[in-house]
Amino acid sequence: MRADTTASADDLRSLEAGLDNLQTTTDAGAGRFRTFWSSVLPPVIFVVLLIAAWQLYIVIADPRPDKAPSPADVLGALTYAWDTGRLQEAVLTSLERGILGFVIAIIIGTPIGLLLAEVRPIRRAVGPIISGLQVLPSVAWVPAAIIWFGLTDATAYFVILMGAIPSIVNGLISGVDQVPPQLRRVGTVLGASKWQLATSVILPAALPGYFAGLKQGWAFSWRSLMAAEIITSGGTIGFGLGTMLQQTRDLADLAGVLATIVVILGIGILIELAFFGPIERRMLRGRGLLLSGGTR
Amino acid sequence: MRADTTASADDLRSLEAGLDNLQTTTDAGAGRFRTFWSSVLPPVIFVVLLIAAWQLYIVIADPRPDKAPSPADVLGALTYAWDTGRLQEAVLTSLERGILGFVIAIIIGTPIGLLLAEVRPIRRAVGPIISGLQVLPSVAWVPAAIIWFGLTDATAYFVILMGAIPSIVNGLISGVDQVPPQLRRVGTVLGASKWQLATSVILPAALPGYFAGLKQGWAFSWRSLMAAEIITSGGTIGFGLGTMLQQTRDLADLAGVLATIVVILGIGILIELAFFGPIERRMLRGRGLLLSGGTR
Amino acid sequence: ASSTAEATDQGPAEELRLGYFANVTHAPALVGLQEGLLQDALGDTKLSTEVFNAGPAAIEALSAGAIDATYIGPNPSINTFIQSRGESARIVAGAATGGAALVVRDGITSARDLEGKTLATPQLGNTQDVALRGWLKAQGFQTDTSGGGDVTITPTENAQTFQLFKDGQLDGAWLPEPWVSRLVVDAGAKVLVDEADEWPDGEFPTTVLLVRKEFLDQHPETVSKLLAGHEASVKWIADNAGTAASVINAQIAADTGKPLADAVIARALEHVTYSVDPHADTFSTLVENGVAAGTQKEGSIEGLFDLRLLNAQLATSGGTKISAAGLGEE
Amino acid sequence: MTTARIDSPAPALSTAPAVRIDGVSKRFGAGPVVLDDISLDFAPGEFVCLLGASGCGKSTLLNLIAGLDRPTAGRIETPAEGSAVMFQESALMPWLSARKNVELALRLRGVPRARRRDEALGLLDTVNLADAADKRPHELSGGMRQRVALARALAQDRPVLLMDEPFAALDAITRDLLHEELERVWRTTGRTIVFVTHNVREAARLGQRVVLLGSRPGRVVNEWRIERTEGRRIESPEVAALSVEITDELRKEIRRNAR
Amino acid sequence: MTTARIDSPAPALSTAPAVRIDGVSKRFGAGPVVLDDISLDFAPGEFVCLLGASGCGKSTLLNLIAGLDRPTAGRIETPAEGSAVMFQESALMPWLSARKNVELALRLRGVPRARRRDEALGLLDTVNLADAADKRPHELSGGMRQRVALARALAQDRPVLLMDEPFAALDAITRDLLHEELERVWRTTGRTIVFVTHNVREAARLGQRVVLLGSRPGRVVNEWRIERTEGRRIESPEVAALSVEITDELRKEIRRNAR
Ligand SMILES: Nc1ncnc2c1ncn2[C@@H]1O[C@H](COP(=O)(O)OP(=O)(O)OP(=O)(O)O)[C@@H](O)[C@H]1O
Ligand SMILES: Nc1ncnc2c1ncn2[C@@H]1O[C@H](COP(=O)(O)OP(=O)(O)OP(=O)(O)O)[C@@H](O)[C@H]1O
Ligand SMILES: [Mg+2]
Ligand SMILES: [Mg+2]
Repeated sequence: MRADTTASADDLRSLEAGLDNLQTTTDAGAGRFRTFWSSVLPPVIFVVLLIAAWQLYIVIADPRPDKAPSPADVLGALTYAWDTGRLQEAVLTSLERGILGFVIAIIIGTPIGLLLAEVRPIRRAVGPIISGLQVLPSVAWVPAAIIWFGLTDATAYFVILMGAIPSIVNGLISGVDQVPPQLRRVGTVLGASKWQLATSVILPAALPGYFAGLKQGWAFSWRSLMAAEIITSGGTIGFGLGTMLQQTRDLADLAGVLATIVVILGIGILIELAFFGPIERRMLRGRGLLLSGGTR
Repeated sequence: MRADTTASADDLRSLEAGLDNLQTTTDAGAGRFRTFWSSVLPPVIFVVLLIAAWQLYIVIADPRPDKAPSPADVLGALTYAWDTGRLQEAVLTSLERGILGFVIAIIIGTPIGLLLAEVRPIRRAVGPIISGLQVLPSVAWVPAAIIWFGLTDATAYFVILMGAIPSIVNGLISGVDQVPPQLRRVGTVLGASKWQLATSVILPAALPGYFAGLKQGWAFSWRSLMAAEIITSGGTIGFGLGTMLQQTRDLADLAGVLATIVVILGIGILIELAFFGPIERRMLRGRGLLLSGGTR
Repeated sequence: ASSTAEATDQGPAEELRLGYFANVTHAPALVGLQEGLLQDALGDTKLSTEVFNAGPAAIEALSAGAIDATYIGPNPSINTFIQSRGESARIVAGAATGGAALVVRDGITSARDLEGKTLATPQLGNTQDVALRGWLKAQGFQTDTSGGGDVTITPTENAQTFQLFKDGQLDGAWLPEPWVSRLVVDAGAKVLVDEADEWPDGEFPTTVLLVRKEFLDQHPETVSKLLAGHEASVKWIADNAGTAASVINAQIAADTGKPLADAVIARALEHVTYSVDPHADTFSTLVENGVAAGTQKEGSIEGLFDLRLLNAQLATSGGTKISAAGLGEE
Repeated sequence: MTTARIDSPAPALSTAPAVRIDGVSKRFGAGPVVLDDISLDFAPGEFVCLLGASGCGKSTLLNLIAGLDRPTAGRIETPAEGSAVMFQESALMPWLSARKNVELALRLRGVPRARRRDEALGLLDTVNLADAADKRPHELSGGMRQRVALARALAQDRPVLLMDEPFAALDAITRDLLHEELERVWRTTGRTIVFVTHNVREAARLGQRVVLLGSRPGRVVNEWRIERTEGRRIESPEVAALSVEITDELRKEIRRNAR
Repeated sequence: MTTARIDSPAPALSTAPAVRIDGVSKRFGAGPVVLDDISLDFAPGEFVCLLGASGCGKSTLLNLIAGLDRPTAGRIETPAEGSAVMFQESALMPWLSARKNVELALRLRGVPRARRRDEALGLLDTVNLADAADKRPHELSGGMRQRVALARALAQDRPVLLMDEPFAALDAITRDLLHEELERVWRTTGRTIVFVTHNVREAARLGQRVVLLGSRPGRVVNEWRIERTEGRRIESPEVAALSVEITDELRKEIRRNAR
């Protein structure tokens, strides 16, 4: 009974190896391809069915085409806009504005967020105002911006900034807040200086929250931009998707309106899927925050 | 040594009572009043300072009043709008529309959300579409809605619904998803029928997520409404805050524009603070999900 | 297209909802309201009105069934007719001709000077927008609807155009009255092209009276009465040249809260002619111009006019029959 | 005491077993076999501890007995009334007070409304929690929460109580107390208890019978029966002796998985 | 073995203590007194277990020694190099692999870049984790994570190692193994270890000296010294005997708080 009481080092090693093997399961991410299909196919089928139902309605009820265009009309409007080059120009203009505005918002929002997250008194005073600004529909800034900047691109950028900056700031703040206090303490115990603590511990730990803020900031940028473009069409403001939407409305061209909505939706989904999605998934997976599988 | 090996029932009772006392600390929520002041005072001071700086700028730089009105001008515009009754009318109209639209969105969104949360195949097919719709700026619906419904209240309601319903649906879905599987299993083990499981376990457990969805849905309602009102001013559409904003802009009355923005911001903060805030805090506190204290 | 079966005559309507702009080119509506001529003609049918700022909004209201008839420019009328394949509305009369011009800032004296400049129009695809695009094309300039080309065309709301022109951000605009006069009188603009010079006889439609097709089918009697009131208004303006300006201005002030300056309205009225003739013969040209400008889908406007009621009206009042130029019923 | 203890080393074959597991195997989808041909009989009133390393399939087996999942092969016979289950996390409804949590179980059992309150308070008193009846789960310590969960399981009034590492997340002091509490409850109610753990001493302290499961696939490796179960404490020398024996066997099993 | 063990019951007064706690009291703000006039000396190379019920102030005392907080009264003397700390949660940086986590400690200690990698791998090998060096924390089991945390604490190369319930969240099998691992590390490195726990048996199994703290306010209630520390296992009879003794004292303390 006493014989193996003191496990030799080797003994311990083999025991630990056995336990480690039992406690870690390496489930291979097999079936990725299948997951892709099983997550992409159903919505595609649903959309196809939806379009079929729509077409059926058009054929059976034969409604006025200016009130209910057929899918083919919408497709026609889309190809027409493409052929005239208007579509490309609108997408490029809007994307350029949206991305540039978003980048400016990041450049402005990040230091503000850091300042607010780390300096208590400033945060107490300014934090609620920033949260309040998030409640304000950024479209409300459009009329003021028009008066200040006229019908120019500056108006669009101003509205984007007012929409995106509060999100980015709040994202960074909540990211820093969610850093487990344990990690800060470990950093301190390991002998990190204030600067090392910030760069080696707090910032990387706050990344998921910050990124969520960026994602939301982008959504707000895009929303605000569309609103601004719709409202401020005219003047020297460039031709974006919102302008196109407004113009197709002016021409009572519902097929064109729906085509533009489809493009706006498509771009939103594309940026989410092709840009933010992979980065976020990689970051979360690297931290084990992403449940494997799942519908989202 | 063997004497107390078998602890008598009484013995156990006193031991457990001692341990329970040691492990539960009843920290009284004292200093609530103090927390209130320390959280309300700093932002108020900050805002007052901001206004003072603004006034100082006006006095020193003396800019064109149509480009930079003084705080007093804005206050004047506010009282003028109040005295003429336009302010009250606009606030009431917008609030009525916002709240009614929001309620309709809840009524439509909740069953859809439940359906999607509980029926896998439907969710697979429809879920991504709903998430996609959340990416689409609801302002993009305004032109289509105007063509369908003209410049009537129906347009405003349609845009509100398109903005709010996806949020509410997604909130409910994520609320149901976040129900710990353990709770479902406990429900099953306790012998709950399918209906009892839904009403006694899943729905109450999903409440926080659902409520978060409602809150976001309201924010979207309000945003969409403002956008719709600004764009669709004219026609038989009632006189709301967005219309007021558009009208003050048409009159190049920047003081009026800023006054309206202040009102929109104020209403947003008020509803958040006076309606959603307390309900959410009560719900979260009842479940121990709210850290006592904290800045938010 | 045939599913909406010919609706039958349901007698006079209880209410007629009429749309118009608070604009000098819509003077028959303004006068008709101010002097009560429209309500007098409609008799028991209640008249309610709605003021619009721009054509699309009026068309949308008409399409959504929120109004039954509206004073509006010819191009939006063409637009809705083509988009709906003839199911939305009919032009039952003309209202105004003339009264549109290209005004520019000092220093621009010929078409050549416009290269690289920025010009405004009230709305993409509206009557003046199409006119400007057509005219620029005739001058050899390239334009497109997304703001590119040799001359930038930026559809901008009229009030905004006035402001931007004063601020020096626009070099000119093709506008209807009274905005031409406002820019000339209040902002120092010069008329470069009067649209009247571009049309044979100098006659081109600026405003017509458009009626929802369903309403026309169901209540021809009411439309008839409306036409009577309309004709009376047009006649009233011709007969009261001295007081017309102040009556029109009174209605504008009632609708927008601000009257026009006397000089502006006086100048504006000089350039607009009011007539019940919609000049149907010019519409084919309008469509061609629209298609060429890229603001108009190709389509047939055959059937756009329904002048039977107007001609019946004219027959009793001794006027001459007006032609639909083969584009509809006479 | 109205206990139904079985002190004989072999279960009394005269009485029908409370739970009969007969050649049960389980695999999830196309994964490896988790449980392989397990046969076990639990006598009525028996306190059985299922012991094994992480991932050996203890929870899977318990879920099969509870009827939360179905075996791939083999049969499981349980009392018609079903069994009560307790999990590692108390899994109390966070929006209900301790009393309401117990009342929920009573309601789902079909106890009429009028009697629920008193019965719930009585059950909470058995676990010495009458004072905390109106507290919400988050106001209770981990040990108190598990006691509420125990009261809730008792409220189901089933002959079999299945427990899946109910005390694993508790601190040692609380755990020792709850061992005594659970033993008391077992002796007074005479339930059949199946208790899953990977704590050898806990198994040796609580069980009348300890079943050791091997890993990959889960198989019954060995079994121990304890004759004198009264008056045990976790420091008792007989518990220590049994622990050493079981530990050695368990470590052999673990080492088998070293590569 | 290059251990610096002290087998005499009283610490050798000839050597200066590694940690000296002198009349230390602590209260947070206006709250009640958490620690009340605590005086303790820990000799170099000593393995001390601090034992006490929940909330008695064990973590508070450890934080004071670690310099993460300051006492309200009294003085604490620690080695100039400071001390390494290990917490209940491993608190590894989730975005860094096991090796990088250890390298972070080396970097913050000032080890030049070139040597970090090898040193980190060496340290991971001491805790038998060389194979898992490139895994991220979430790919490791709880026990493996705590071993990485131990390697990281060793990387700091401080004479004193403070441990706040490092094994409380682990399952029993893993915990037993880590006891052996920790004892091995202690014997080979000769660190002074202060180990906080509320597991009486763990304290009796690991410590050369067990200090029992009372609750509300935290005071030293009693102290035990173990003379023969080699060859102990948690089932050893001497550990059991000591456990019974300490448990009785601890329960007395707990009962004192019954009302
Ligand atoms: N629903 C499931 N789908 C697929 N595999 C599963 C499922 N549930 C459990 N497994 C696998 O079955 C094996 C046994 O799991 P189980 O939870 O029964 O182990 P356990 O003995 O309870 O472990 P622990 O002590 O960690 O609780 C594990 O390898 C696990 O990965
Ligand atoms: N930062 C703090 N502010 C106020 N009170 C605190 C703080 N930290 C600890 N306390 C209080 O001090 C007492 C001791 O806490 P401590 O965490 O040291 O106990 P512990 O012995 O480590 O308990 P456990 O075994 O549960 O970890 C508790 O009553 C706790 O509420
Ligand atoms: Mg398990
Ligand atoms: Mg502690």
